[in-house]
Amino acid sequence: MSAVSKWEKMLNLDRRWIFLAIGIASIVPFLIGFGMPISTTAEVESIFDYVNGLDKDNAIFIGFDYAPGTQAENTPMGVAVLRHAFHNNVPVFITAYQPLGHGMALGALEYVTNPAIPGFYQSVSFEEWADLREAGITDKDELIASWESDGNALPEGAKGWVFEGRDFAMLGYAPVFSLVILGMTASIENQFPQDANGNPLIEMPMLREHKSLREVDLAFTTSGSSACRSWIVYGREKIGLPVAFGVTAVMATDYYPYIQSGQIIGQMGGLRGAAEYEVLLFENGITETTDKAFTGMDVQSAAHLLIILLIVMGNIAFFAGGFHKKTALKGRG
Amino acid sequence: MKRTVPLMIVMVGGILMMVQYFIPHQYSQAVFTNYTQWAPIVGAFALILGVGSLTRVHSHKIRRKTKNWQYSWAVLIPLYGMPFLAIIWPQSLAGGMDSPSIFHFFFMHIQVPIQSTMFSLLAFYIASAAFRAFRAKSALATILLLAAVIVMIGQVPIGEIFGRWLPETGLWILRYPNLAAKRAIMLGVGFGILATNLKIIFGVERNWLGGAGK
Amino acid sequence: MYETIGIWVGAFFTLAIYSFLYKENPIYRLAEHLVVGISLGYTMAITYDITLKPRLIEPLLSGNHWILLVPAVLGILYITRFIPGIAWLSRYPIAFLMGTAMGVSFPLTLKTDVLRQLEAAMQPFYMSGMPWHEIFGNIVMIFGTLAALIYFFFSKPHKGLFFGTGSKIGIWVIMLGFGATFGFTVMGRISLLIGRIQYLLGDWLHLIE
Amino acid sequence: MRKNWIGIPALMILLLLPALSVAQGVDENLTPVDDNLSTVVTEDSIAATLTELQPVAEEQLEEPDPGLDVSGAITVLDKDNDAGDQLLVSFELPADTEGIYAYNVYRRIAGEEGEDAWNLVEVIPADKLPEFIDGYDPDYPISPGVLYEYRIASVTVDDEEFFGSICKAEVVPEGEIYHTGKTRVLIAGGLFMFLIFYYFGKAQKGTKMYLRPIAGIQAIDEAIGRATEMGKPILYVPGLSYIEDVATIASLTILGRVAKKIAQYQTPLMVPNRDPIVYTIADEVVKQAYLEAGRPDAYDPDSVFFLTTSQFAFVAGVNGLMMREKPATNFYLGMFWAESLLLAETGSLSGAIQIAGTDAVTQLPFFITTCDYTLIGEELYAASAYLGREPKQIGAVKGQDACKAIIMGFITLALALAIIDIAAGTHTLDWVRQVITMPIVD
Repeated sequence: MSAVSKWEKMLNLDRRWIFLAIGIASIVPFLIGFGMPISTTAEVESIFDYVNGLDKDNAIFIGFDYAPGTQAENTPMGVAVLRHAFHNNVPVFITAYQPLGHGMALGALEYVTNPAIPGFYQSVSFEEWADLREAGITDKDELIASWESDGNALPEGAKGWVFEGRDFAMLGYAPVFSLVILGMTASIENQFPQDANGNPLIEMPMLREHKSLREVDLAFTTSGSSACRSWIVYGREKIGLPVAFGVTAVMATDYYPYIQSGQIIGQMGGLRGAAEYEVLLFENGITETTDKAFTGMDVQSAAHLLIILLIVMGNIAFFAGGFHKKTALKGRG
Repeated sequence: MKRTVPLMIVMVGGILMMVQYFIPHQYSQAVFTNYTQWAPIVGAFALILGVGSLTRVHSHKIRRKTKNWQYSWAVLIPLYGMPFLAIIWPQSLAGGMDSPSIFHFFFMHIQVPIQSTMFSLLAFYIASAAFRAFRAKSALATILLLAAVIVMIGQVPIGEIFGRWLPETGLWILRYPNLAAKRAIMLGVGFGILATNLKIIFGVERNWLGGAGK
Repeated sequence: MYETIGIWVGAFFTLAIYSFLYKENPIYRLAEHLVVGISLGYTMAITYDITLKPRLIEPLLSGNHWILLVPAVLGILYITRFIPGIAWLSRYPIAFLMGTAMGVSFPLTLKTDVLRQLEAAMQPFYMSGMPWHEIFGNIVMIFGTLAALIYFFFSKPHKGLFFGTGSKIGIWVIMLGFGATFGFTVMGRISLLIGRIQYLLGDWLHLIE
Repeated sequence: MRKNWIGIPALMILLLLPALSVAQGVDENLTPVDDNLSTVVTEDSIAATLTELQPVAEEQLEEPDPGLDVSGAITVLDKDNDAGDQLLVSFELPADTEGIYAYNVYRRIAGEEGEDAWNLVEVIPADKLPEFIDGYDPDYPISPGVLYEYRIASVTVDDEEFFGSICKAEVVPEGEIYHTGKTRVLIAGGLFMFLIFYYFGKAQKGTKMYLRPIAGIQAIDEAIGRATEMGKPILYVPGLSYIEDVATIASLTILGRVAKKIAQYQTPLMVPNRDPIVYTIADEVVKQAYLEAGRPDAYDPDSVFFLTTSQFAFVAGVNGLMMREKPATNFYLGMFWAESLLLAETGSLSGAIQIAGTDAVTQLPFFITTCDYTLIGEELYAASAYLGREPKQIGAVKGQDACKAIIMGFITLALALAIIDIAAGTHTLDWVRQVITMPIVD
């Protein structure tokens, strides 16, 4: 009897001790920083290779289709692809499936163009380069040359210029977004007459060159819900728009059928997927360092080990204590 | 009027859009284009339901002074304050570094931290459940836990220390057996959704009518 | 300055939520209520700015899109939900959106989730040059899909070679799939915690990069 | 339930469409994959409806510079399966392509005059095929029934244009009334509708249909018995979702059955609710069950109660209940989110027998590892159909089963063909796959 009570005591341990343990396990690796290497998988490499094959004549969509709750997983994915596109001068249309995603998209764009963060891109707002645009200079290389000859110098540490309306357009949120995707297969401008900053899309060089989703080469959706499916159902199945997923780990396993059937090019699953993309960016010289997702993977290792340990210990206590006999049901399969 | 008309609207709308899919003709496309313009407008008004019921619940609490009624102000004030801020300061909606605003501040520095932290609480709960509840009580639960452990170690860098076979096995589980299970579920769920669609369109399933009086 | 205050406020609310792990308390409750109000308030403002203004109000004011009054009136009917006696009128916009959405999604769901999946399930399991683990994987995939479908088949008892063995293999495959989901869910939850710790230790305290 | 007949006209409308398309003279059934996206116009289709265009001599604009040759005849075809807003345009390459960087394709409405009427609708690089689909550009749409004229300019690297002759299209764009690329979806959709409504009708007529017993149901009965023996209450959580959710509806059906059994044994029951509407319905269900069991006197009005709408507060409330009342059996049936973990953890600590059931795939693993029995996904619906014997539910389960059987048949067929192909070196599977593969069309 006393043996049982010992196990029982162990199982009834105040859970705040476990909370403390997981707290410690997720802080300490940050302070030490192992930086363990990460190998990349085919699912992520295929997205990377695809984006890497694009240049200034192509265009992509990045959908920030998540709410703040899952930003830790989704934002690094969006940021990584955004940086990749900026590096290759691929114009990016930024959208959001839900209202709160609008704010997340703004946040990600701000992160990539914030001079305080290393490896940023200096953004030039739509009004600032209005003169050059009206003079018909829209090719990226010519644009940079003219812009710099006007006396603008690239700030120290910046990776390059990005021009609003040429390199990115913040379209943002629109309700019943699945229908918006459908509408954009005919015309992007009809669905978004203005961008989130009130600039008319019609004047944007990137829209002049890519008027509908037919002229867009990829839709990358980063999402924490089934919102990402809309891009397949309404974009891919209608006009063959190539789609790639960046989904939270919770959703990731559900979408493997889409990879095998070729409905999506590839998928980043959770923080690990984002870390892989960061590694690919780093290895290919597109960024100078890896970012938050990669640093997080050390903690992920420690926390996983702790949780596995807890499962094993819990099961030992459970079976050694004989608790399994108490609740056994005959009807159980 | 109360039940028949909505049921008719559902049926006519549903059949129309279904048939429309198969007709590329310009008249059919015109119907569809109109619909894509109308639906977001109608859909935008659906917010009224959420705002209305939230207002009702919390003003009720404040009036009745039920337990913890003071907190209801913490719901109602930002609920109406946010749109008000947006109206008096419209350009602030775009947010960004260039135009810091109270509106943007509330979202980025209150909403985002709270919501992401609430979700991260689950990390703690999962750890506690790992110790106290996840049991290999049956053969099936044992397979599940084993697969979970392999995938968990395989997905993190430390897994490579045990050798390449571990992450590879994890990926193999993901790519084949997992895919098979998820495809079967996807097909089953797909049929379920389709059957529900049909039932609603043809008025067999009417639960959605509930909650607005007979 | 703006950023600094923002990060301090954010850190305060982050800790407020974590205080719940120790014990429920008034600051947690305040944060919990605030988030409900702010998210809906934000949604209202964004919806007005991005949908109603450019798609309804501006075209109406420009004077030649009177037809848009139809969806507007339909939308406004939602308000009747809160007026006893005519609450049933709010069923009209719901019926419009639901009926049409289901009509639109029916053929598309059929195509994406059923026919395309069938197509992909019918791929040959062997092609010359495939490594053995891929061939084995493909065979597992085909039999696994079949078996899992048998498990969810309710018109026949799970007895005999086909249905009995099939459903047993099916549930094993399903369990492997759930194991993967389990592992990934744990990973996802930890990732969210990592995000917050990066915020607290990095953005706020500058202890890490 | 007179609504049943409504399916028939709808089905007829859908089935009429292919007939119409046949009347249109389109052979759609086994056409090889026609991908509308590809801008490749096959030689055959051009030959079929070739419209040689006569150069309009008097409108010859300028003599081409001898340095750059211009393209020859332009061919314009109406595109199939469109809304009359697309044309297939192709042209003959110049004999001498020396120095040509690209071709600018201009279009105007026939009969319009002046240079302003011309719109540049496409630029084709010299190394691409000289054909494209006109009408995708939202700025220069094509209207059905309008006659257009085209002309093509050869362009040098320096953007100098050398115009060819103007050609008038002989076809006008027209919309079609049936999309031939969607026949497979139509057949599948029609078949699905037929099966669902067929089993629906059958169930409604009262035909007895077999549903296999589900192991979970036995576990439910046993768990109720266990609670009775111990003299402890039973906790039943009907999910955290709303009444629209199929899982909630299924859960309420099972609740009726559980409550009936409980009424016979006179075991205390607790049903906490998160949604007010679900609460009212759950209350009615339990009351009705006690009445049917002949024990209306034993019904306790406080057994079904509304807790709170906030997700985590609801969990805290239920967990408190579990620790105080120590129920012998916990049922979690319906729709759950992240709270599944918290509920089941507390329940397992309190030593209760736990039976769960949900269609939320991401929560199922947690239920399976923490509960004694779990109804997985569709098993929940099937269990409710089995217990409720409601024609609506049984018909749906049977109809979906029939569809699954078809899917299984196809997969088995593919497997068999794959084996035959390996053994005999044939390509039968490829052929079958080509028949079922749907093109991407809009």
